[in-house]
Amino acid sequence: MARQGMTRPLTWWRDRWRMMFLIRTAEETVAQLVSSGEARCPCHLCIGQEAVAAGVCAALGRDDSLWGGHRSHGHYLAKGGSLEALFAEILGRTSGCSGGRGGSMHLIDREHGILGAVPVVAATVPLAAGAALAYKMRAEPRIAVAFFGDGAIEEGQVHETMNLAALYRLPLVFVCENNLYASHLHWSERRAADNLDQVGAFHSVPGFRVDGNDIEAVFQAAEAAVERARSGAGPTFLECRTFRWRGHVGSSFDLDVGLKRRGELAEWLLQDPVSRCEEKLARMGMLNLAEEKEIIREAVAAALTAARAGPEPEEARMLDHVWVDREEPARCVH
Amino acid sequence: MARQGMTRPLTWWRDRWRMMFLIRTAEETVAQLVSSGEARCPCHLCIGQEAVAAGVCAALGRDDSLWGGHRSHGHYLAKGGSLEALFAEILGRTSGCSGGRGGSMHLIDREHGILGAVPVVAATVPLAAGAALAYKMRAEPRIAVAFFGDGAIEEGQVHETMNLAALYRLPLVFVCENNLYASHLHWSERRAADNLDQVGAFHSVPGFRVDGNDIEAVFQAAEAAVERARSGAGPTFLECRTFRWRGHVGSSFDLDVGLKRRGELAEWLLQDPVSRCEEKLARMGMLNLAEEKEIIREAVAAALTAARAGPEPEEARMLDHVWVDREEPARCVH
Amino acid sequence: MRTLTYVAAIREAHAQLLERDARVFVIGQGLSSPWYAGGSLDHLDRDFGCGRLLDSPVSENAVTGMAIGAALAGMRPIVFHPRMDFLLLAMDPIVNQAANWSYLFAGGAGVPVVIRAVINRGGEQGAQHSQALHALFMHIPGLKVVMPSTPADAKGLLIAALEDPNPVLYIDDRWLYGHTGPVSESMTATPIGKAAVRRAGHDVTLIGISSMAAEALEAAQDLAEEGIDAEVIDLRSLKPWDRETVLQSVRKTGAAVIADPGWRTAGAAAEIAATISEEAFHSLRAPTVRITLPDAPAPASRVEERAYYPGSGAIACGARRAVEISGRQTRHTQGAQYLQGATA
Amino acid sequence: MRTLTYVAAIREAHAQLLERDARVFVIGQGLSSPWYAGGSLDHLDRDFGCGRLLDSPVSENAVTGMAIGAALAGMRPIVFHPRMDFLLLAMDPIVNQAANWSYLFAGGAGVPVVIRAVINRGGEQGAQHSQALHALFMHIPGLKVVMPSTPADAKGLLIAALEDPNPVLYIDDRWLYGHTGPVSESMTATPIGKAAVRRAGHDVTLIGISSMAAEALEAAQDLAEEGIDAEVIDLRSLKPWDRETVLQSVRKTGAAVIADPGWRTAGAAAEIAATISEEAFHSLRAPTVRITLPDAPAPASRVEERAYYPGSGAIACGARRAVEISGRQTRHTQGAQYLQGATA
Ligand SMILES: Cc1ncc(C[n+]2csc(CCOP(=O)(O)OP(=O)(O)O)c2C)c(N)n1
Ligand SMILES: Cc1ncc(C[n+]2csc(CCOP(=O)(O)OP(=O)(O)O)c2C)c(N)n1
Ligand SMILES: [Mg+2]
Ligand SMILES: [Mg+2]
Repeated sequence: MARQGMTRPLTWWRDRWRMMFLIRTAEETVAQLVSSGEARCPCHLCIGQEAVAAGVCAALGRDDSLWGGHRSHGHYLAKGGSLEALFAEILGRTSGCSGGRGGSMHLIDREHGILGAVPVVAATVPLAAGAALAYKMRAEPRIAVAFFGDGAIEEGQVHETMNLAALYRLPLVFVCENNLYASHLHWSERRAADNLDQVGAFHSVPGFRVDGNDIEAVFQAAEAAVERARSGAGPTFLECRTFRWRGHVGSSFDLDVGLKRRGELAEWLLQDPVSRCEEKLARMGMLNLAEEKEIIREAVAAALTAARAGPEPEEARMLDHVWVDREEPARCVH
Repeated sequence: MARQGMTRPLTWWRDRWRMMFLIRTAEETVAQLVSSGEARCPCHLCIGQEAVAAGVCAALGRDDSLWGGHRSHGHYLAKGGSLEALFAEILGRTSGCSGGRGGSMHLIDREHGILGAVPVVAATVPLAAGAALAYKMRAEPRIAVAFFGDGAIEEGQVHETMNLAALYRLPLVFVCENNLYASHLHWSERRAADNLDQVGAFHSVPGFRVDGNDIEAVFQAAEAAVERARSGAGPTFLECRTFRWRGHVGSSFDLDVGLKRRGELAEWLLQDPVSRCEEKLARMGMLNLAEEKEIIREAVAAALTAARAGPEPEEARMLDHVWVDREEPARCVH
Repeated sequence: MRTLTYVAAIREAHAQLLERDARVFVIGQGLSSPWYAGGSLDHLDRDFGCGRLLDSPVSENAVTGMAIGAALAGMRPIVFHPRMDFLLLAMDPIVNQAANWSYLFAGGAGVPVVIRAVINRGGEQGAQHSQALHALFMHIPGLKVVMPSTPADAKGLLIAALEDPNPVLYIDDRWLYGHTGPVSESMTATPIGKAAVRRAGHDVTLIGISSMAAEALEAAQDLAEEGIDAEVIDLRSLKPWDRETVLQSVRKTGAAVIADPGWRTAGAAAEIAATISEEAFHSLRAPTVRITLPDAPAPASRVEERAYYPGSGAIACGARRAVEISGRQTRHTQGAQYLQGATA
Repeated sequence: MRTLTYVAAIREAHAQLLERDARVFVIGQGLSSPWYAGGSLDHLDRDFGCGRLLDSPVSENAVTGMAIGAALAGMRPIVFHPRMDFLLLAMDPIVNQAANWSYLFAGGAGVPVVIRAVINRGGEQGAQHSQALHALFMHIPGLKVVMPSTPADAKGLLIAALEDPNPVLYIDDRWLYGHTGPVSESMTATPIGKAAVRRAGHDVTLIGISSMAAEALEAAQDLAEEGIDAEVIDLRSLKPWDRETVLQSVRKTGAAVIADPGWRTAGAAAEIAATISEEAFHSLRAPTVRITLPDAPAPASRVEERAYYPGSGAIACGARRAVEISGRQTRHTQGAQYLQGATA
């Protein structure tokens, strides 16, 4: 499905790099907040996996919807979510994207098509299919994307959803970030074979394996899958192989967790998606990113400052929103 | 996996035929009980599918365990369950195999390794895997067999179980009776492709498609799968293609239910597993089965008479057995 | 007003909702089958097309999750489960997702989904095909739960459920499908959270849930013949439930019988009884009586089934006990005293 | 007796059970991880091997089903869920299968499985990672449910759960892991279905479930200083629960406060309150007070978390209210009257 040989303009590479560097910088900032104890909610960082979020979301329109899981800071930012609202959410402020109700693991921004990320593994996969069904029923040109990890494949509902998505030819893209681990367990402790790209075959969902640290490869695969979905041809499954640099949760590196993580990490650090993109930019003539980096770092710092200024919830409002009281006025595209 | 060309003795064919004819006769009897209103519980008949139960169970030992679903009369009889206890159960007598507590959809006979059949679709598939795990842990040479329909494949837990079975190399055989329908829905209304034998591929569970109305083919495939399981090589999936002559539930033929059932049934009637076995017996010289048939019919009639004499439960004992009060003395092999 | 059966009222509500609002669709197992929906969806596929009646594979978890996702993307789905027992395979989407969604995101997104589940018991179907599990859902914040007992409410509560911006579990009971009653031809919602006083009375309050509301009404008739004047409340909504109507009645009568088609321990009746004893403590003249299923799975044999499901007789019995302990002067006791006086 | 933490007691129970009985094994998600089991299974994989500690894929439904199947085939499995929230993916095997199995087959086959689930809340984890869902399971016939609050019972109830021939849901709470107390070195089972009177008293009965039993004991100490003499009952088992011990106490004190770490509506406290009002009606001098979570999902922010989880203060408050209404002459009221008299 890859359209080899296509040359993309420098701006394309720069924009992708900017997003990856933004995610990286934001995540490093979250890591510090966790280490310092300022962030108290469980944070699952995607450092090392930025190309998947940035590459896939580059192939999406604003009206397309995104669904995520516990490790979704990158998805949220790449789809257009606000940096300040993310930090504020992590810090438990009402200015957070979920009003401080969710913390790191519950992200939403309906105006940017981020319909929800929640931490029950695989939970949003059927939800994404439902959104895709809605688009199809309304004959809208939108598609839905479900992001999930390799661990999610072990949940039966993912298989149920694949069958339904193929049966109804839903405009849906399954994006599996295979970082080889689910928490502390290496894939080989959870499955007999390393073949996640085959998961949809039985259900007639075509699957592709992609180097998840190669921003262009991810984008190409996503673009084709999005096109297929939008054209009415049905769902596609993408296995994006990658690795998380930090531990499963929090800011530690989990060097001694898992079968052979220490050695693997050393190898994967060499595959840094951000550096690879920087090398490409350098080859294309954009050698000095210092200024660009500074701008992004400042934006991140400013967002954090603003987030810190957000108010904490009032105890007295703790029981608000158990139910939606009325239909909210349509305040967003969804 | 088939060992073609092997000639089996006449007695082998006769024994298989006897079992199939017994199941057929028992099921026709149940159909009458349903039509007359004497049987009140929902009965799902396996007429037309007898070769799957008879063929698979011929490859099992008494110590191997069998797990079933809503359509399990045939599995129960083929594994050695008592005819009288089956009828008594269907008629709601305490002499039934489940003490009259379950009716047609809940069958058990632990002494013959029938560890349970219950009607929640796919529910016993993980249970069978658990039994297989027990055998493996105890290093016993037993295996477990899970019988289920094509509809069960749509339940996520079946996929979860396949992964677990392969990962732990369980002594387990998955037997899917693909009768092309789940209730009123043809497979094409539920899946994008007719490829159930592929369901295990992703999970490293080898799968085979078998003519489920060919008793020898079923047996051969089952024998190989059982051998594989018993040898410690892990689970196998068998898709046995067949067709139910009667409707989904009860004694009707459901001729107008489903996409194209009427025409399909006409074709499948020509593939009657019992007749095909009779033809084989005839070719081998056993031309007259009238006496054999009479013996079986009489056994069935006698069992029904005995079952009818069984007592109905006493109202006063309705609350017995909500819990098992104490460890039952080990009264069976399991 | 014209009369309809309960099942026809459900079907009509579906048809009118599908007709009125293009965002409405139905998805679930058995929609087009001759058995599963018991006539409640007959020919809707013919009338509205398979594109709006998706008779799905047997995948309760994902199908329910899809309905939730579609709701979040602007549709108004009704997801159908032909037996309540099968909801146990869809607890994550219902409880972890739909119920939490509004709260989790501080009201940023409601889930306007109707989850329809049928209590489909009796007929020797046994423990896995008979359950009335409403109490599990009554416990969950963020859900609404309705259980109509009359044809009018079968229609009115489905309309209300669909119009509600929250996830609503709509539970109907096959045993009620043949009941008849007046049903408005127009689309009138029965308000969620409002009980109905089906009969006014002074001596004891009978609070019925779903089919047990109908049984309670029957019991009240029998009791009336004995001179006991029972007030009958059909709860209709289980979450939120109408505390005011119940408490007002019990404060008047001083005694309550709760009739619930579910199990006893930690069931719906327990909540109502606990609330009565908290909020009407000083009015209560007798212990509240719970008429429920015993704490046992459903048996299959007809003999055991008969003993298992309580009806109007058990409710009347409970009411007599409550009235007697409450020491209330009913026409019944007054009559007895009069007779005593006469023979003294 | 030596002192252990709650978490060490759980670990020791596992180790001794694995040691004693070759049929015992543990399966579930996170067994060997540094996070999921919070130290309660540390190094058991090293000591007993991966063959008896199966750290499984994320497949709650099938893994729980496998444990049930293994139990039916003669093993004594403990299936581990690091958060109770994830049980919602395993409701079919637990409720439809394990709970019904004995009844369905008229006692022909019990399911000796222990389902261990952890209440793992707080820490800004939010609604899907904080739930205490014990009430759902208390409603289900055929299950047993235990919730230890002390290190001794954490060990004793795990042993009892494993020895029981029925499916037992064992629920521990991460907030208790650091609590210390005496724990027998031998394998002494805490009987299932027996509550423990942790403190004798005359003025009011405090009934605590799980962590709330510890809070109730604290509340009783505060109340004692005010002259209110509370009896504290640690329920320990939720199904079956010890009606006798609770009723006997309430008949004596005339007032009850139930402290439950779950939601209010149709929760465990509702059952206990309903039963008290049925069975101790004439002894009850004040409405029973339920101290529970509000009917809302768990919030994430620490501010809201603080408000969300009630503790000993709320229990003491409820007890004061109950005592006051009950009009009981406590040392507290006697003292007040004395002072009144003195100043009159
Ligand atoms: C249903 C459910 N079971 C278990 C967990 C605990 N859990 C949290 S993250 C995780 C691992 C997920 O692995 P993967 O899907 O590969 O995502 P990754 O963390 O690698 O990004 C698990 C098991 C959960 N959140 N939900
Ligand atoms: C979890 C669950 N969902 C739905 C049903 C209703 N149901 C009973 S049988 C059946 C169809 C099963 O089809 P299949 O597995 O192909 O078996 P067959 O009836 O063809 O033998 C369904 C959907 C059920 N029993 N359990
Ligand atoms: Mg992973
Ligand atoms: Mg079938």
